[in-house]
This record gives sequence, C-alpha cells and structure tokens, in this order.
Amino acid sequence: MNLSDIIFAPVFLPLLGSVLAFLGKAFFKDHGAKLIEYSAVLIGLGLPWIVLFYLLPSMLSGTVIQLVIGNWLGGVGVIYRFDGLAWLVDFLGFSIAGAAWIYTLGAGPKGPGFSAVFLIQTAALAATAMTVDLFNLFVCLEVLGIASYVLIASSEKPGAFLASFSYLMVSATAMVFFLVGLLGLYRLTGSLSYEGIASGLKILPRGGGLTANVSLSLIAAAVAMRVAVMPLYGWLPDAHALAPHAISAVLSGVLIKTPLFALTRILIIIPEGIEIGRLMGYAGAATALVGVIIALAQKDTKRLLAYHSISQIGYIVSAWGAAVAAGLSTPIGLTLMTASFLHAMYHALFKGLLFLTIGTTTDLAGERDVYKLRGAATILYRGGEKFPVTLFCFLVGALAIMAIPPLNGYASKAALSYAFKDSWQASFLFAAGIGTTASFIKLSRIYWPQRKIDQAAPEAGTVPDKVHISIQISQIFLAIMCIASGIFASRISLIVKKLLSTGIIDTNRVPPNLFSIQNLEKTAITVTAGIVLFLIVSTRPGKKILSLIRNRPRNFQGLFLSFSLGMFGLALWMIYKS
Amino acid sequence: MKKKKYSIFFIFQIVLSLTAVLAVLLPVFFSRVSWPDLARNYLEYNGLKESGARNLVSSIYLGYRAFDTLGETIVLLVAVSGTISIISHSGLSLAKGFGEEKSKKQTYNSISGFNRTELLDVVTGKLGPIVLIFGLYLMLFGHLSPGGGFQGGVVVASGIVFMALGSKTDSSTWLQEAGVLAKIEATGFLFLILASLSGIPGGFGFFGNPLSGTEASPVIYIIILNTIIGLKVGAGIGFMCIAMLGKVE
Amino acid sequence: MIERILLIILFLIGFYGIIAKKNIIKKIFALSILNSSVVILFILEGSKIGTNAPIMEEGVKNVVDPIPQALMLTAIVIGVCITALALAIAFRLYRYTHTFDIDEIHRKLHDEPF
Amino acid sequence: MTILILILLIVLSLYTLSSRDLLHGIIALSAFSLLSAILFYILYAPDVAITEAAVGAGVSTVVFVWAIRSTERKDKG
Repeated sequence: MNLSDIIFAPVFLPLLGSVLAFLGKAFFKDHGAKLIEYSAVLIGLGLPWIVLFYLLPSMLSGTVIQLVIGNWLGGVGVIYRFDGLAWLVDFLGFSIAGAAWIYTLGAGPKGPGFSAVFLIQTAALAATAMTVDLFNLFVCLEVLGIASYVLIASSEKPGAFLASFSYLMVSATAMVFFLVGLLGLYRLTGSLSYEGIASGLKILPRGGGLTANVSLSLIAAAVAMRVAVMPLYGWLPDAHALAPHAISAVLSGVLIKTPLFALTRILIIIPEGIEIGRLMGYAGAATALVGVIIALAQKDTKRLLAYHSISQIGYIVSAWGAAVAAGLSTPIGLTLMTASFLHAMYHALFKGLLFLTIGTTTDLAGERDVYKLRGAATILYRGGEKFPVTLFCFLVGALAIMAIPPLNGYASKAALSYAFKDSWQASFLFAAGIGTTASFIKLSRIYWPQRKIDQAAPEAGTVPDKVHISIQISQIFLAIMCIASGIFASRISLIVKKLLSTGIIDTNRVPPNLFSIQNLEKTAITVTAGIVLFLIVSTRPGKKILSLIRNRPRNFQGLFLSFSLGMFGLALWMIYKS
Repeated sequence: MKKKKYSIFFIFQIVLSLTAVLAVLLPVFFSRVSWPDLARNYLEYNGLKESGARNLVSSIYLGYRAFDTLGETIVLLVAVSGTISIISHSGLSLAKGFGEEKSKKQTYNSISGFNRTELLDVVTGKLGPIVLIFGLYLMLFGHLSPGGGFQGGVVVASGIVFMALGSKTDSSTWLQEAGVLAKIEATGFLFLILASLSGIPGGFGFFGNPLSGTEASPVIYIIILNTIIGLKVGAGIGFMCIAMLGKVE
Repeated sequence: MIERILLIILFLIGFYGIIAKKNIIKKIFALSILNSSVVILFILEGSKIGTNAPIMEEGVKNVVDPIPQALMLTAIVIGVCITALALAIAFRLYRYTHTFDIDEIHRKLHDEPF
Repeated sequence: MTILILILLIVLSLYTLSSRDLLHGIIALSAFSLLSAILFYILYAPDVAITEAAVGAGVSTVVFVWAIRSTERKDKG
C-alpha cells in the first residue's frame, strides 16, 4: 500500500460508500437499509479524513505524486496528480459535505438513494481536483453535474425542477463546447494530458495560433460556466435557492469552486493560459460588485444568499485570475492564490452555515420573504430551541461574511486586500464589502422582535415541529470552524501557502499583522457605510430601484446568450492578446 | 415553421448567440492541421501486446483509459436511480414493485394498459431470448469483435424489455422482477469497484491488471470488466425501461 | 471541406433548437442532435488517417485512430443519460404546470411561493 | 457517400425540430441515430456504430416515447 495507491482513497472511499448504500437499498428493507446507509456514509465521509491527515506531512514537504492510472506507457493512459492543491480541495469538499449530510438527518431528503448520490458527488469532487487529463476532466465534470441535477431535483419543490432543468440544459451545452475545444487541442498536439498538450503547443509555430487560442477559450468558458463568473451566473440563483438546504450549502460551498481549481492546473502549464486568467480575474471583480447589488434587491432569503454566493465567488475568481496571470511560481502570484483559496475555504464555511441556519428558520416560520418575516427568534424558541443555537450560528455566519474582526471572513478579506494592495480590484472588493454589510443587516431583520403586537400569534394548529438535534450539531460544527479558522488565520494561511507552493516555501506570512490599525479602520468604514446604505435602501425611492433590479426580464435563452457572448469575448481577448 | 408573435428582442437574442457561436467554432472546425497519428502508431504496434485485446477500441476503453469508463458507469447509475426516484415520487403508479415503497412481494403480472396485439406477442415474445443471446455475445466477445460492456449491456436491456412486453400470461420470468434487476445492478457496481481495486494488493496500483504478473494473457482482465459492466448496464437500463412501461392513470 | 460545412450546419441547428424552440421536449431533441453532431465530427476527423477499422486481425495495417472512437463511446452514453434525466424532469414539470412551453412554465413557477 | 448521409441527417434534424406532433419528432430522431450509426460504420468505427444504434436509437427512443405517452403529444408552441 505505497503512497501512490493511497492518493486514490479520497475518490474511492465515497464510491465504496455509495456502493454500500445502493446494496442496502436493493437488498434490505427499511430498517436494515438505514443501518447500512449510515455505515456507508461513515466509510464515505469519515475514513477519508484519516487518509487526508496521513497525507498532510508529505504534502507539506511539497511532494507531488503524478502517475498514469494502471501504469501504461506511451502517453495514452490517464494521468493523475496529487499535490497540495488537490489536498486543499479535498479538505474543503469533505468538511462541507460532512456537515451538510449531518444536517440532512434533521431536515431535507433522506434515504439510501439520496445518500448514495450525495457520496458519488463527493467522490467526483475529489476526482476533479486530481485529474491532469482533459477528457477525464470532462467525465468528472459530467459526474459532478448529473449528481447535482438529481440532488437539486430531490427537493420536490416545483421551482426546483425548473432550476434543475435550466442548469442541466446550460451545462450540457457548455460540455459540448468543451468537447469541441478538446478536439481542437487534440488535433494540434495529439495528446490529451496537460503536459502533452503544453509541450505540443510549444513546438507549433506561434504556439498553435488561432486554433489553440480558440479551443483553450472554449474549454475555459465551459468550465467557467460551472463557476458562475460574471456573464454566466444566470442558472445559479434558482438552483441554489430551491435546492434542499444541505445541498445548497454544498453547491455554494464546494461545487462552484472545484472546477475553478481544476482549471488552474490547465492554465498554469499552457503558456496562453495567463491571458484567460487575467480576463477571468477582471470578470470576477465585476461579479463581486454586481452580485451584491442584485443580492440587496432580493425578497426571498435563500435567493439573497445565492446572489451573495455569486458575489463572493467574484472575490475568489478575481484573486485567482490575478494569481494565474502573475504565475504561481512568483511570490505575488502565490500570495494571491493563497488569499483566493483562503477566501474560498472560509466562504464555504460561513456560507454553508448561513444556508443551514436561514433554511431552518424559514422552514419553521413557513415564510421566506425578508420583508414579511419578523420575530423569527421567538418562533425558533417555540420550536424547542431552549438555547438559541440557530440564532447564535446565524450571527456567527453573518458577522463572518461582513468581515468583522475575530471571524474568518475578516481574515480572508484582509488577505485579499493585502494581496491586491492598491490595484483597482481592491476598491471593487471594498465597495462590494459595503454592499454585503447592508444586505446582511437587511437579512438579519427577520430575527428582530415583532414591533406590531397585532400580529396574530401563529395559529395554534401549526405547532412548529421541533428543531432536530442533528441540525443543531451541524450548525455548531460549522460555527466553531468559522471562529477557529478566524483566530488561527495566520497559521492556516501559512499552511495553505506551503501546500500551494509545492516546494518553494516562502517564509513571510501572508498578512503581516492581521489586526493592523489600517485593516481595523477599513472594517469600521465598511460597517458604517453598510449601515448608511441599508438606511438608504429602505427608503421609498430605494425600494423602487430595488424592485426594478429584482424583476428584470430573465428568460431561458438569456442563459445561452450570455454563455455564447462570454465565450466569444474570451476568444476575442485571447486572439487580441496573443 | 409558422412565424408566431416572436418579439424582435427574442429574434435578436437568437441571431446574436448563433453568430457568436459560429464565429467561435470556425477556427476549430476548419483548421488545416492534419490529424495526429502519434497515438495510432503507438497503439497499432503494441496495443495488442500490452492489453491483449484485438479490438483496439476496447483495449483503450477498458485498459488504457479505464478510469473514464468507471466515471461513465457512475453517470449511468446516477441517471437511472435519479430518473426512477424523480418519477416514482410523482405518485405515478409504476409497474408493480418498482415504486419507492417496498410493496410486499407478489408475482409480477403483465403490464396492463397495453392493447395486446398479435404482432406484439409474436415479435417480442419470441425475439426476447434471441436478443438476449446477441447481447451476451456482444459482451463476452467485446475484445475480439466490435462490441463490449456498454453495447452488450444495452442490447441485453432491450432483450429484457422484449421479454417483459411479450409475456401475455402471468408467466413472468424472474428476470423482469424489479427487485432482481436492482440487485444485479448493485452487485455489478460492487464487483466493478472491486475489480478496479484488485490491482492494488498485487502492487500494480489502481486499475492495474492483477494478472499482469502471471503468464495468463492480460485480456482476461478486460473480459471480466466487460462482463461486469455489461451486466450492470443491462440490469440498470432494463430496470429503468420496465419501470417506465408502467400503467399511467 | 464540404463535410465540415455540413457538420457546422448540423451543430448550429442543434444549438438553434435549444435556444429558440419553446417546447422543452424539442429542446431535449436539439440537445441530443447537438451531442450527435460533435460525435460525428470526432469520428469523421479521426477516420481521415486510416483505411481499416481498429480491429487488429492478422496483417491489418494503416488503422483508423482509435482514441476518438473510445472517447466518443463515453460521450454518447453520457449524452443519453443526460437526455433520460432531462426527460424525467420535463415529465415532473408537466405534472405541475400541464404545459411544455418554457415561458409558461417560467411564469407559473417563478412567482409561486417557494 | 458521407456527404449524402450528412445532408440526410440535416434534413431529419430540421424535421424533428419543426414537426408539430412530437411522436413524429421521436421517429425522426431515431432515424437520425440509425443513419449516424451507418455513417460511423462507413467511417471504420464499428464500436461506435453499435453503441449509437443500441444506445441512441434503442434507449433514448424508449425514454422519449414514455415521456410523450405520459404527457401530451401535440406541440402547441
């Protein structure tokens, strides 16, 4: 059992778990099936942690394991690579999936079939982060996609089927363009692995010229569709708002980040990739701002959170794009990439927490509209929560996303502003921070006590069902992770930097001092500006503008129009730059 | 196509996205670079030696790039179980015993809601076994003649559907039972995972051929994989198609 | 050269069908046409360098490139799985809204209380 | 020969998208995959031909017909 076999454990253990779950579903009646399902999930989500911590020391020392599956020769086989980046994405994936699955014990879809598809999705996450072969990336993204279509549709809400249908159609079309891009690169280089393609393109005159640039932009556009960057985010709000709470936590936390880091592997090796990274970075910064503005306008709580995921993804992609443009071997690039991954991880934690807490509250209260719902704290209290766990966890999540000092949101946003120093992206992100604060004050209004006493006590008949213990456990777990990663931020960022640098260990820490006056001052400005913006927004004209933004015309072919224009823009940018 | 009240904005959207797509596709479709024969030359000479399969496509498909095939079987598995759970949650009365609820075991009588025609009985009833045999042939000889796990599995599935359609009386063969097909599919998936892991103890690594040490020709590993995938795909798609033939109220 | 032009036309018909057709079943038709057009493109391009099927019988020389064929096996099966799932979802959408027209579905489902 | 089949494929796909009755669309689609299976056979790709015939014409036609049978046939759009 040497090292090169163990790296496949994060992919294979969830698969073994899903096999067990399917066997339990086929062979046993409900009682036996539940027992097997729990053991399957224990194997699928529990054991990989042991493997990850076993691999950590060797990853920290920068060892990279790259091998051909089935050790075939001749460059025909599928090549796999396990390094710091893959370890980090696995860590992110398993932590959020574990917390989300515990949540589904309380509320949300159950059953061995659901757990099996959930485990297959986790296995696909681990495989996508490790693959260094273009067609294998296609298959992994398809497995990821089909698992998430089924999981979104498992919430049995009518709107969820529409969201799953449009997500399916758009990413199936994007994957066809991925295949066309793959054809272009295979025709030029005769190989499917990233090294083969990169070496093939270097030999060709002008680096493969027009065909290579356009094929690369096709592939990048198809993967960017799943990352919901600026023009291509149309499918995300419905999908994340209408999926079951645990699934939207996994979707927002992990599923829109893994393709981004899988794309990193392509863009680092292939010379033209730098230009794609730069353009996606610019698009990311724009997304951060636009996402927050639309989020501010939303009525439905989960849709507000979904648009926030888009804006936070904008933060991550802007830092990631600048890192790819600067090149990962340079110190600046490394700092940017570390800041980007830090924010990706912290965002997964607090966004997952927010989705779970808001989901529980709106389920209990039966009302999802931010303007109508009030006094959720009392509803939660009546719902059997002696100690207000959900309220406390919501506060942790909200303060984290608003970048309040002790919590992890503050640390990652400080890292981002440190990495960007004073470039124009930093001001975009700063403005987006203000918008975030305003929208989360608006969201927290659902917990404010009832002002109008005439609000009839909720009809006696509908006693809100109890808040299940497992819901509280998953929320507390995520809240603790948020607080801990906030406090130990500088040490975690050092570990992330070492893992990403694969060998060249840079000694200086990312944010020299996290709580420098300059950072604290910036936070104070953000909070005050946020409150001011919130007050402006709740005025009469403010509401009119917001409702204008909210019901802007959105239709099915709009998704495809934005996809084709985004791809065309990327191709133009590549041709112009080369 | 009769032009209806398509708004100008709608037509503008369509034309814009079509031209953008056309502009992006032209360089890839019309690049004058000749197709690389790098991989073809390598496989032509040592494809047969290394993987032992005469049919190069199945040597790639189950030997060199076996991990893609594993991903593909998982996609199929998720699609089948997802489709069944989406349909059965809608309250549609599936063919007996196919619904989520584990109804008590009872004989599976013919699918009602069909007007039985003589043609249907003769064609499907008699053709069922023949199609099944052809499917098994495709599966087992996948490495010599064109065919393989997937194609064989799908043909076996259509054989199962033929027999389910053709059985007039209550003489339902065990093959059409919902439980049996689900069991075959689950065990097939288990054996596939075990087969792909079987290389690790021998030190040949993940998806390594456990028999490559011994003098047995490596093609046996491909035959085993072919049959496992064939049974799994056949049971899975058969399960889905029979469930779909259920009565619609 | 003519084959590539015809294939681009087939691809655009598929893409047009997905965008413009209102009926979601027709969108799924168009998706499977789009998928088939890429598969045909791969096999057509791959078969230009050889004159024999990739079955290594005795003395078979100058074989067609088997790599795109193996890839397209996977692509076809994935395309059919996506189509089957899309049809199951379309079926559920029909049971809720009793129509296949995407705009009506959007109207009915968009502002219903989630 | 391949050009002829490609032209036929284009005609079939246009008919699939434009026919009012969805059942005619399905039949045209299964003819589409049968023809592309023949095209693959001509282009020395027997494996892909069998897959396209079995999976494309076989399974997807069954699923389409089931979808139409359980809902409605006429395309009012």
